[in-house]
Amino acid sequence: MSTISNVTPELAAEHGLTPEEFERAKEILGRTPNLTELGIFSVMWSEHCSYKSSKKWLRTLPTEAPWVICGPGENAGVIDIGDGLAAIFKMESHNHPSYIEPYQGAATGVGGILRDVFTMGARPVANLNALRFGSPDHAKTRHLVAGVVAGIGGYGNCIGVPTVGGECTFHPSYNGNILVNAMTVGIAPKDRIFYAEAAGVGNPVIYVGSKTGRDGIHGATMASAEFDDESEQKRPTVQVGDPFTEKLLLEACLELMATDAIVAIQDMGAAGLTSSSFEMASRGGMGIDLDLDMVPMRERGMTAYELMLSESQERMLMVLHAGREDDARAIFEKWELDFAVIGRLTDSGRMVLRKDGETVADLPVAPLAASAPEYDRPYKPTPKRQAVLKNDADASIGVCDALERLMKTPDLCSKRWIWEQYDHMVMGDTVGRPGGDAAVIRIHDTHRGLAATTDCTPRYVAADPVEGGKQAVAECWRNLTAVGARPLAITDCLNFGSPEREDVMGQFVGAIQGIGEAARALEFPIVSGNVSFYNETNGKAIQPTPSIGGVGVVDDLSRSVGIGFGDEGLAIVLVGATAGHLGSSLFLREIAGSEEGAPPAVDLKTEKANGDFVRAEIASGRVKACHDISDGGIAVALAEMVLAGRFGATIEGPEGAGHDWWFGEDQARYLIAIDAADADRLVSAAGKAGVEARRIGIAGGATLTITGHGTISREALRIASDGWLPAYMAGKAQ
Amino acid sequence: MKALIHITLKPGVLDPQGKAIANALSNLGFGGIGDVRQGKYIEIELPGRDAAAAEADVASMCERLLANTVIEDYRVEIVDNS
Amino acid sequence: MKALIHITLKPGVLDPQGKAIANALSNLGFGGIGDVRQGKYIEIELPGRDAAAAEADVASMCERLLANTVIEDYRVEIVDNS
Amino acid sequence: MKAAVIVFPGSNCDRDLMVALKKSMGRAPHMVWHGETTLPDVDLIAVPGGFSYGDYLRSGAMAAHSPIMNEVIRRARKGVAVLGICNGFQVLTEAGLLPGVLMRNRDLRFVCRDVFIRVERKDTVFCNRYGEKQVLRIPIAHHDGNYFIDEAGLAELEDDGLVAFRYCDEAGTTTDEANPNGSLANIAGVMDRTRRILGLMPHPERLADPALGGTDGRPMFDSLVASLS
Ligand SMILES: Nc1ncnc2c1ncn2[C@@H]1O[C@H](COP(=O)(O)OP(=O)(O)O)[C@@H](O)[C@H]1O
Ligand SMILES: [Mg+2]
Repeated sequence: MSTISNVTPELAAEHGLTPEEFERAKEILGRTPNLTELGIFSVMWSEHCSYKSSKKWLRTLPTEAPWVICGPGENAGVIDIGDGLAAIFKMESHNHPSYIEPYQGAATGVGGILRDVFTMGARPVANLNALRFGSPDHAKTRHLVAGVVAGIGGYGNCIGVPTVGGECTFHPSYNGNILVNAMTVGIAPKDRIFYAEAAGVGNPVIYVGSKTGRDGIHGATMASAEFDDESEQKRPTVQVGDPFTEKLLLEACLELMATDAIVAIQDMGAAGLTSSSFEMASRGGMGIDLDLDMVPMRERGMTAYELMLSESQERMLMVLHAGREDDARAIFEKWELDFAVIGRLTDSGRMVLRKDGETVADLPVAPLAASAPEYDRPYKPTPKRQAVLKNDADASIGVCDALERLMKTPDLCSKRWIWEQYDHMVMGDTVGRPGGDAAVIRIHDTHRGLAATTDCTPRYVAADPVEGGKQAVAECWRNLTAVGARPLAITDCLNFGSPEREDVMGQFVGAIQGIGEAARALEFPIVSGNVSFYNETNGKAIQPTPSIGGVGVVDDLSRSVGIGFGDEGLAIVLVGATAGHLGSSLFLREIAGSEEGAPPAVDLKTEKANGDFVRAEIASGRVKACHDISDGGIAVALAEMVLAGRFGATIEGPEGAGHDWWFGEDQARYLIAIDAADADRLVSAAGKAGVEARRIGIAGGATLTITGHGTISREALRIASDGWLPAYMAGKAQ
Repeated sequence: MKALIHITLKPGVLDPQGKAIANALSNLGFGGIGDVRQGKYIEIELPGRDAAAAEADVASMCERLLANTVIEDYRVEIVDNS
Repeated sequence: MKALIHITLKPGVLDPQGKAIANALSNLGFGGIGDVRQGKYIEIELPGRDAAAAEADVASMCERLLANTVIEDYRVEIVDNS
Repeated sequence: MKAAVIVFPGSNCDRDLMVALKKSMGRAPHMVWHGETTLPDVDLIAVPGGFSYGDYLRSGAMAAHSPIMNEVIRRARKGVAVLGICNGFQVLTEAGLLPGVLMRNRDLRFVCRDVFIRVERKDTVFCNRYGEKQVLRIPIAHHDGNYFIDEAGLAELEDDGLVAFRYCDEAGTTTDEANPNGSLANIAGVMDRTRRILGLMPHPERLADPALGGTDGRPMFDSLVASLS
């Protein structure tokens, strides 16, 4: 190949390579890379692919447990869920694309995470989504909410995977950087997991799925010499999703996976053909020769550079056992998908690309992967905050009035308007629908289930990254526990500002420390995840948002519980200690107008003791309803139980319980509904287990009555909770 | 006045519908089908405006609501139907 | 050849999209909006056909697939783009 | 009863429907790929929900031209019972087996939730296990469920009693609030003149199992088994 290169340091810089990185690239090649090679270096060494700023810290996270089959590093995490089955899951961000074009950005985010999961052999059984938007009164917010929700639904509904849960909150710090984190959970036979490790010299490299177009080739490169103005305007920066093709790709892949033709398989996600081929080769210590003329193309005159960097969706790369090409081709043709042999594995240890008969790139695989940059960025720990004392609570408003006001705030109101746009029942196994603590999906043809939830409380992480990181994991674990599931493992999606800023890096380091501590204490390892940095606009970063997605197993679905009061006369028991912690609480923010104060501390020993006690009670079949206590404290949790069920409740707090008791956000707490006759046994059993528990009331009637503080009707609560989001989206409320 | 608006995907943007239509047509036995692109066609009655006013209004309607200018182009034609 | 196809709802057929667009436009503060109708605009490349053949093919494509003639009308225009 | 479930590219309720049929039939129905041109000898042809061909162009339009549909139409004309659910309903209207069309929902949004529908007549192979005017709680999940037909067509449906289900409130009243998608006359399902072809937007197969929170969908499949065995 010609070794003359027109690549200048400026062009390298436009590709996001630092001068040092450019030098290292030249050393590795022993010459200056050409444009195609530069493009490959730039994506392989990008933050997205190389995790260069986060690696050092991610390594500190606990990733192992007896039930972990495959931890971080593959396309998704894999855990053993018994009966010869494995759950495969991951969460990923699609923040920036969703801000640029909310519908397509969110839709392709869902498409991407689905591929990460079915590329490992799993049939996806559930989608979740964690959404963060700017202030409701920000000019763009309404449009972004409408587009993102429609896009998530548009993709998931069409492919036929139920979207069963997630979260959605609003804060001005997201005005210029919304967060769209999508999670997929799949199920596969434990002994039929597929990995992305290439093997077998001479084995064919296969491209399947959609054709390659000039989709999403990243901005910096637009300026580069190779493109004339015309091709510039030809190049869409936004990718359009095709869920129909993804559905065909899913079925075709699972059909092929039922045979033994596949050696390795990897979806083409960000940095499409480059990272998929490179990662497969480097994982297997192989070389790879690709003939780019064989790549199915959507447009004429595509260059090697464009083919390697295109982010066209709904594509997969596979290595097959030599000789099995025709069996595989037959399957993909039945599903009307492109199928092309585009190369072979070699023992050269190099990636060699050919186009129009000549070599257009020739790179050593191992050195490029091995010497990917890794930074130990300087960081400044977030200063601790003062605790907020109960007397700071604004008592000028009654408990019931405050509750009604809280129930119609953007963060606490019902997200029904969102999940009703998602098909959350398709596949016929949704036992626990959206609206509860964790969604519960029956494992098809069994009486067991998977529970899944996503959680994070960004205002806590902002106030104290370590405690906030712990709390995100603890709340996730608690939500799984509250439906009676055994929490097994988590995936994380770490959304932060620029790692080049010491305060942001300090938030990141602190959050990772907290997440790690909680994951260890709760035996809740991290098996997959994703980091999204640079979520900031002119120097103002988002609230640090480490979304935690958790999966657990329900051993007997007949004993799993929801949050609603289903019968009159049930006793209501509060599990866990209440000190009335108001710092960084929603009561303080929404009623007193202050975002001050340290967040509630998470005592992981208590968390575990309380959770294990509650789970055992649910497993015993005696519990009728259970809800964890989080945002808004006891009062809000009670209101949610009243709304989800058929009855109100009459509650009595301890002597002199004030706003801090009703709205404080102390951790490790649950509300349980149980037969009145059984309540005293429950309380004393708790005592024996060293768990604090007290009867606080009884279910029944059509109102929520808080003795000494008045009454509010279910109807008034329903109007407050269900009313806000639809009214807001219709342009009425704000 | 009446506005006739064509909204089409920018060149190079994937058109899943067009692709599916092309396949369906060949499955129906129509040979030699090239590229198929599907767009929107919108007609808006604009009583009591002159052509210039209509033109201006419709342009901003497209920018603000009718077209997704990140991936779509639009073309407006004003006809007198009085 | 290239076929430019307009598919529009027959008069009297309910048009939820058109209705919604009209509402959205008034919410955006555009006054005096009359009837709004949304249809489809499809472009099909038809290499190696003459105008007459293209015309005939496209008519039957519309009849058989592109339009639902119970509720939709279609209009075809053939242009030479060679 | 012997049954076949047609599977199109993009169908995604085919398994759900198979499971529900199996519960009532005691054995699995045939799953028939859209590319086939023949059907086994069956008493019921079921067209499932989903997004055949991505719902591109018009929901159900492309599936209506799949090779298997010629055979489905031929059998239907011979009196074989045909059930189309959600996307299946859209396919049957596009194929001309049922009158009317399903337009985009009134508010343009996809909607997935339980609704109430009223059984308009029970003397059919589909509904004989339901009560007269029984009110059912059944999930819907669609973007294009807004039933439309011209005046003459509507008059004919009403006069000949071909409306199978209407959206209603819990008490059985057909109010506008209870209409989730803007369907004309709150129509949730219609039959052809022979009353052996039914299309409906709600998903009875999704609420035929107590574990999923209800069984109001189950009697439809029991009715079919009772009358077609
Ligand atoms: N974006 C969303 N998509 C689907 N379901 C959602 C979404 N946002 C919230 N929900 C559902 O609303 C319910 C309440 O959410 P949240 O208040 O975050 O629960 P928790 O406080 O228990 O974490 C949950 O069932 C959740 O799954
Ligand atoms: Mg919860």
